[in-house]
Amino acid sequence: MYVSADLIWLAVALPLAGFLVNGALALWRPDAKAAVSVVGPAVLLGSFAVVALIFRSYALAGLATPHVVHLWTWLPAGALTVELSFLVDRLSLVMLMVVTGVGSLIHLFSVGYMRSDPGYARYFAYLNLFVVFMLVLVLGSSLPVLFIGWEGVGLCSYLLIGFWYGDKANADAGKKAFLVNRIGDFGFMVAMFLIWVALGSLNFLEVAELAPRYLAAGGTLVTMITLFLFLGCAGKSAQIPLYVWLPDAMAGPTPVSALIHAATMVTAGVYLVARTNILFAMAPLSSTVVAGIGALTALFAATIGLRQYDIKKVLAYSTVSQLGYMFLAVGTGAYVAGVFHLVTHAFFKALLFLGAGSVIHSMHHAYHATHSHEDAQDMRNMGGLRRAMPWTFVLMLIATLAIAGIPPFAGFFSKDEILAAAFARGAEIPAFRLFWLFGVVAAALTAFYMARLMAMTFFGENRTGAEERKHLHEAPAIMTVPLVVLGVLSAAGGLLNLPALFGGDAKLEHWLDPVLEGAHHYFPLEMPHGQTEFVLIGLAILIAVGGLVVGWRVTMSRPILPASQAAPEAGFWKVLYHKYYVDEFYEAAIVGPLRRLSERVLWKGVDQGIIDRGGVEGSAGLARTLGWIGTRLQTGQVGLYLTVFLVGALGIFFVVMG
Amino acid sequence: MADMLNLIGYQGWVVPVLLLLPVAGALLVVAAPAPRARSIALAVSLAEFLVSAGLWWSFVPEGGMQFAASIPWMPQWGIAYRVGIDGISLFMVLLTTLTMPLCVLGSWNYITQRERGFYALLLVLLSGILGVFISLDLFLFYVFWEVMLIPMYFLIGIWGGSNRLYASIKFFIYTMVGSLLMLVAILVTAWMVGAATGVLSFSYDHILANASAVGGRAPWLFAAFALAFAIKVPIFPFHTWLPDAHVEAPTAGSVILAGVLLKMGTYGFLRFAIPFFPDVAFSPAVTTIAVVLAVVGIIYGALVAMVQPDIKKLVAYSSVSHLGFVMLGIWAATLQSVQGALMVMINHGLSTGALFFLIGMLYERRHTRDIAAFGGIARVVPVFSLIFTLVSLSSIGLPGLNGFVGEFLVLLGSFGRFPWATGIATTGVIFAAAYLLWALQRIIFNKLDKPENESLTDLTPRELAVLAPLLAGIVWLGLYPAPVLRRMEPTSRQFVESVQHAIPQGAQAVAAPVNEGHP
Amino acid sequence: MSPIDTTSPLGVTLALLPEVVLSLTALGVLLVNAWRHETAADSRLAGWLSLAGVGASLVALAWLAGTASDTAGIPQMVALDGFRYVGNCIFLLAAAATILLSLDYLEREEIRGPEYYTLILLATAGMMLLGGANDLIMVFLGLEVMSVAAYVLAAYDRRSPFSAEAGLKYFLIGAFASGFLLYGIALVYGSTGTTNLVMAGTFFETGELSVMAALGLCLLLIGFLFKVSVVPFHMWAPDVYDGAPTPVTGLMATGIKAAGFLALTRLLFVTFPANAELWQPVLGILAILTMVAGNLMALAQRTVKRMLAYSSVAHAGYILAAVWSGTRLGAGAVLAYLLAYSLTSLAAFGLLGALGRGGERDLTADDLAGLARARPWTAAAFSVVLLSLLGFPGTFGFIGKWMILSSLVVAGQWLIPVVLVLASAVSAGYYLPVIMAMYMKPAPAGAGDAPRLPRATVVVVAVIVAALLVIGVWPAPLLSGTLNVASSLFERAFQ
Amino acid sequence: MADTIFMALGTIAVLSALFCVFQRNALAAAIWLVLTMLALAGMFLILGAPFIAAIQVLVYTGAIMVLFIFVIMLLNLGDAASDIRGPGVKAIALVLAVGTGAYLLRLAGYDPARLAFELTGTTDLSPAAVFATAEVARQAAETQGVVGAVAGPLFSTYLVPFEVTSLLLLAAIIGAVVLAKRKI
Amino acid sequence: MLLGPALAISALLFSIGVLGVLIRRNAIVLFMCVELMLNAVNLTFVALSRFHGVGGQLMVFFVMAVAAAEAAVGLAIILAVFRHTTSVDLKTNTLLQG
Repeated sequence: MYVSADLIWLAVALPLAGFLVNGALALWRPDAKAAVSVVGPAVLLGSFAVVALIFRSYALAGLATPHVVHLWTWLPAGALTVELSFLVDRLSLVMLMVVTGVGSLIHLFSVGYMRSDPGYARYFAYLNLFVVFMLVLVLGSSLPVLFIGWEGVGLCSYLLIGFWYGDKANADAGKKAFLVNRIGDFGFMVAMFLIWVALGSLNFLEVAELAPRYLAAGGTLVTMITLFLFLGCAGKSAQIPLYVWLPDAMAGPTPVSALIHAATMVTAGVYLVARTNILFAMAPLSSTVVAGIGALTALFAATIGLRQYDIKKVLAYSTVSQLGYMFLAVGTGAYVAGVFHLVTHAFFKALLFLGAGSVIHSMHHAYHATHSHEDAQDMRNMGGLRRAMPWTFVLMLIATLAIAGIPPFAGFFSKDEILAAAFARGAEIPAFRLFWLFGVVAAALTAFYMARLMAMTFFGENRTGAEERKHLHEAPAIMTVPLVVLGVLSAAGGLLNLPALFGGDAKLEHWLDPVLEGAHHYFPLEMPHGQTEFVLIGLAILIAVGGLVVGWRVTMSRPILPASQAAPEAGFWKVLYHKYYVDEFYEAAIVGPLRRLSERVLWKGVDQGIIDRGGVEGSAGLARTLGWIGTRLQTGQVGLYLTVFLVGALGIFFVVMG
Repeated sequence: MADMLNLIGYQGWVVPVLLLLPVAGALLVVAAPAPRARSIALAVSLAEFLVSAGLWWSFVPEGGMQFAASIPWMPQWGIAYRVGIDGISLFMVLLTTLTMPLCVLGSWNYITQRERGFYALLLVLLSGILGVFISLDLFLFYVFWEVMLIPMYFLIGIWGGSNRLYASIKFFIYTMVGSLLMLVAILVTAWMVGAATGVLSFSYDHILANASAVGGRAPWLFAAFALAFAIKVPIFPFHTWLPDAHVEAPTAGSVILAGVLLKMGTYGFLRFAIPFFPDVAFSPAVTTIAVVLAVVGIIYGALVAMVQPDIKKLVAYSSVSHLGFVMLGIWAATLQSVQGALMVMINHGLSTGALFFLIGMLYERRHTRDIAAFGGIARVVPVFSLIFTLVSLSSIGLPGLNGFVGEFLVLLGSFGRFPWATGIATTGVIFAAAYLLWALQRIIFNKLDKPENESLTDLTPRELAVLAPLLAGIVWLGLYPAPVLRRMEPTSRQFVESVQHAIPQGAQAVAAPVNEGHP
Repeated sequence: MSPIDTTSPLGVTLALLPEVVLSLTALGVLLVNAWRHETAADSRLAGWLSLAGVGASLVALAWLAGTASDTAGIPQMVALDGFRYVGNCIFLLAAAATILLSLDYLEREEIRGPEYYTLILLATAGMMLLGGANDLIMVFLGLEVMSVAAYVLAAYDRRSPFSAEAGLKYFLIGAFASGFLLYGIALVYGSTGTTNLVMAGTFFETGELSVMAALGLCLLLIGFLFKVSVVPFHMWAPDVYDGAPTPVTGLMATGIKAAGFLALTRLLFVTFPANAELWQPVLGILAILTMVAGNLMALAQRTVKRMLAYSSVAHAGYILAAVWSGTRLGAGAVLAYLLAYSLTSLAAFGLLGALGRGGERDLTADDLAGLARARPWTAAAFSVVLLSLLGFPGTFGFIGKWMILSSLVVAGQWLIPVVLVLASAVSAGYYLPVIMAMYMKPAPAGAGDAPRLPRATVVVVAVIVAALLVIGVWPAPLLSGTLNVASSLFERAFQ
Repeated sequence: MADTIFMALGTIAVLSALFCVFQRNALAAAIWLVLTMLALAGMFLILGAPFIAAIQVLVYTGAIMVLFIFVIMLLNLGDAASDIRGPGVKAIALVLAVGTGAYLLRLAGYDPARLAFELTGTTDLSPAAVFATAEVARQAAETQGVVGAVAGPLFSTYLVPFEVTSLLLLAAIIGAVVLAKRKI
Repeated sequence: MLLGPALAISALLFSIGVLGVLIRRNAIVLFMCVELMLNAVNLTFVALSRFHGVGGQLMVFFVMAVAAAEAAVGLAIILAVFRHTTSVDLKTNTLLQG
């Protein structure tokens, strides 16, 4: 069956319809959970079906040219004409598959996970809406249209992080996410303006065509454009220095963390760089910055992940770290590797989050049953869960191996490709050698904290509590089935782009070739071959295994106390536990001063003080005072009146007679 | 539709009807028994809106004035009743006529005292504002400009909050200082043009065509015009009347003030100050001042808005910020930036209007505007919260909603001319999110910890009816602004082209791709 | 009709018919009062008779204007031109309004003595002679007739020490100023050999003034500027306006001030037009001073009456600015603004007198709180009046200011217009609080009902308010009228 | 001779005016003022205005000043304390008066020739020729008598002012009566 | 022909009158000083009438009438004030001020 790409609007329209239905239910029939349970996932599955059919048709037809689906003219303003149209090409189709596929699984999972929440309908409304915007983001044929989705997913992220807004911390986290993203958006917008000024167009296809003609490769302009673009990406994809929102974003329901803050939205930055690959390729300096920031983030976040106890926090920092890898990839010019890692990461990180969700779900039920107020997400309260939740344990183990980079799981291939690319680029730009080193160390740390996570959660003695222990059990099927699917994908995802070395044919690489043609021209990358390749692979495996082992040993070497009895952190661990005090630094250096400046200086000082009291009321007061002085002269004394009269008379004499 | 309108001679009578209908309605309101006042006012303002709605179809999107008319008034002085509508005024008129029935409906239960006076003043105000937007005679313009002060003064002063007396007189005198200097400038301009051409006339077209006759006086005259408009906009540092007026005004007053009145300032710049004296307006010094003040307004307004404990004040300061975008767009004088500025004017009217309505509805329930008095009310008033969030997002400039369209076009269009200023202005989008989201959080999110808030009732059908048109506008203009943009394009183009000669070479906006010398 | 032959006694009488009619009415009223001066009804009778006289005088004026006896520029004692007719019209309207407003005021305040009306008529006759004077002798005598009557009227409330003091101050400073005026007349006479304005003007056409003539000009200016209460010759005005019975204050602020301005305008425009560079600086500086000081000091006032007194000083500044321009347009502006200000001011003082219930000298803005609810029409009328004083568009006051500004702008002046509008903005600072009190403040607890306006006052106020609005909206006839009339000053006989 | 007498009278007038101004006693001041007026009457006579001189004595000294003195005595102000202001005010007043005087005294530089020149703008004509009308008037006085010379113009050219004077006096009478009568 | 001296004496007298007005507090004396000023002006009129004809003298005639009228009214007003405050001292008559 051939499905035209013109029908892609249907993929967007279905979740939109779902949003409207669920939204209406949330407002007026919040208890109609059955309907929500059907509508919510169904629209996603429908959307996935549409995407899959189009993908299949596209692949079967072997189409390489992008297909633009025009909906309507959005912003016509003279030379600027922004069409609201969708760009279907090989890159967007890959993303679409991930978004709708993983999205469908997570929707299904949510049916079980969120069932008992009073805001069930609202939750699905938000989730559907998120998918709508995510699809717009992926499909947008021009920067402004992409920006609709870009900001829209940010909005949904905001709403979902603050889903349980009754707790101030959650509402704070949502706001923080939105604001930090806005800083990135500022960069995004400036980049758009620069592109407009430089090229007179914002359409991706036109930009790709005009950029080589009107921009000097390596020139200031293209460097600035890409740096600003990357600022946007750093916001959305949680890179240094804008990563701070992502760990806090774990305040949202766990499926949300899986979908938005692991699998899809946060990878939008990577997608954007891939989408505008021609620009980045033309700006090697920017690419280096991207790769550097990515590598640094990968390392930095991994260190923080070492000393977190909240299971979701560990995964959050892990996400930041993995996103760093992706940027390292696209910055290196290995766009395919970046996208590849994006896809595999979507599989295994979604699996990890959902698995963690399953654990938390279980823990929560246990504590709920005994009316205990312990933290259901703290790993120190877990331990030995493999007995109660075997399915979850096995699947999480797969994901752990995948993320740690153990062959043949998905993560190994994608991560290895990135590191190899960085190493290769090092021959040309030495800084990349350092980035590679960062990547390698981060890989070791990743293995370490994942081992720690698994050990603390599933092994050893259970620390939940004697009474609670009885209530721990495996999640229902609606939750485990998606986990299984993801487990399969995490295990086998590597096949997507299996390199020739392992007998693969690098499908993804070839699939994306038409999209990356221009980039290859400007920023060609020679991947290592032969001996180097083997050494690198060997090193990677070694490091992954070593990290896992060390992590296991270190964690299990000492008894773990439940959170309530744990001793406070000390020394460097404390710094790590407090995430290098970055949040505190931002608060003290930027947010606080700005607020004080606004309140004390600008509002009370300038506005109420200088302008109002000084200028406005001052002049009024001056007028009044002058008038009062004048009336003081009006003493009622005729003598004075006559004197003034005569002064005036003399004045007239003087003026007229000189 | 346009043909049907032509059939009934719409173009001939629409403007006088628009001007006179509200006045007649006001008389009717005064004559009617007090309980009837609001119904009559609603009917009249709805009729007014329906009449004006025809403009949408009847308007031909091309340059120049339409629906124009001229009736001698003071022939010895060349003063006449001259009116007309172009792509700039069209939307100001529609915005005004749209806002007014909503204001009447929004005040339905809020105004319990002296209803007749209130609704009559609203209708008179409607006439006055429309007059400002459609006058093509400087004298007529000035008269409307001033006359509309009076109803506003009474609206704030009689039906306002606790500090209304201070606010109303501040509003009045502040505005008056500027406009009186403008009066002098109008006179000087008209007389100098009259002396140079031998034809004394206050006609807009006549003065526009011969404004160069003022010669060396132009900077002073421009300054006088600009001051009047700057106060109205308001541009930092002439903005301090705004928070007071907004806070104290009754809901309808705030809505009109923010939704329509502030646009009179930017409209004045677009219609009079800049076209008359483009060489002054775009001289390096004035451009610098204008752009710096615009950017300062954007950032400053946002920062101060952030720390306001009073919701209305917050929104008031946000207006300062938003209008800064308009100023920036006007001064950049590219087609995109000017259209963007016009869009911001419309969008600000819709979203800030809606915000004030929402705050008013909250105020009617709790009798406080203190942000700290709320919290967590999303649970008890979900519909309200949904709309409040949506409107806030529109104000923040979320793409897909109307606010983005204007801001984006302004910034995009201005960037080529003022990269630094525009860059700084763009940070305004961060601050806008900061103050509105923070307020949003403190009002509808967080813990529902005040017992008074637990019994809040959600929006009534009447309140929904007030908000619905605005919400429709917010979404429609966000997703499909093309019909609006197309209608304003010819006039904007005319404006841009007419001032292009005054813009120093090298500073002109980039219209075509720049070649950096790539092989 | 054929023009009047001003060489024959009959012709002279006819040329002065409005004044003659008014004077005869004054005598008649006096005679009637000779045996009917006891009761309040007698007083009213005198009032109505006087009103009839004013009406008759108006008729005579209309007749005179209609005979086309415009002999502008011909040297004679009293001018026969439109400028005089319009001036007379203002005075008669002011007199009529004052009489109507006094009817109930006198009764309420128990001010006895129907001679009051005779004095008003005589004062009006003096104004008419002053405003129409074409000879310095007539200027002096007209001024004195007007002043002597006004001195007495100011002190007329004999039970009030304020009134007596007002009379004393007015009288002493007025007599002092008369000395200066008289000296000026003497010196102009000395330097030209004539006291006739037109003929004297022919001696000054060269534009250069001898020492004697220049001194004469100075002294004349001093005398006139006192009369129209221009800073720094204004200091009597607030006290006198404050102390005098309120209708008299109205008359002083309107008729007397108008007469002074019209005579000054005629003097400067007919006799010294070529010497503008001498008097323009004086007028310019003093106009600015007066506008600024008057408005600022009005801002500092507590009572409405005193506030209006100071505002009257400020308005003198505006009119002086129009005189400054020295053009036809300026003369038209003087006429228009005088008419506007007179109407408005009469209504203001009338309302004040009626609302005060005897304590109007102490009436503050806050005492009017809540008036809009108790007496909506009164409050509305008062608001219109105040807005007209403020010069708000849509009222006659705005048209007046518009003309003044135009006359200045045409003359190439910008400083005075700017000061003028800024001063106007200041004036909003004291006019608005009154409106504010009426509409926006609740009536104080325990306050009785707001007084109902007497019928005569209602008539006066209603007519004036209607006029203010009508002219404010449709000023075209007024504009052309005043400009035509003003041109009569510029038709010089000996050119 | 006439000049000498004129100057002497002038000196008397100025001196007695000064006495009047600085005399603390109101009554005495009034008497000094009478002396000034009488001296002025003498000067009028020398200046060829006998009629005016006569009514100066009759009206001013005879009527007006008597009225003043009457009122002073009525109010018993004859022996009241000094009403002269303090030294500070006096100094200011002196400065202002001297300033005024300085401007006015520029008139002292006038003589007939200058007046004639300023009037005609030329020195070709003799003062006698320029002021011919005055000579006519003087001759008329000789033929018609001093009263007649004044009365003629008074009832022709100056008829209107004369009539207006009646209005003035009427107003003054009414005013004085209204204000002074005891019953109110 | 005595024009200069007459004008000079007149100016002197006028200035002395002004001085008197400024330094006296007694309303009656003050008024007397005003009368002195009027007299001074009369001298000017008379001196000038020698050159310009009888008009100047007539002017003096009118001035006297005015002076008489003013005197009558002025003294009546002073009496009226005296009735209220038993003082003609201007320093004490300051009810109206501000």
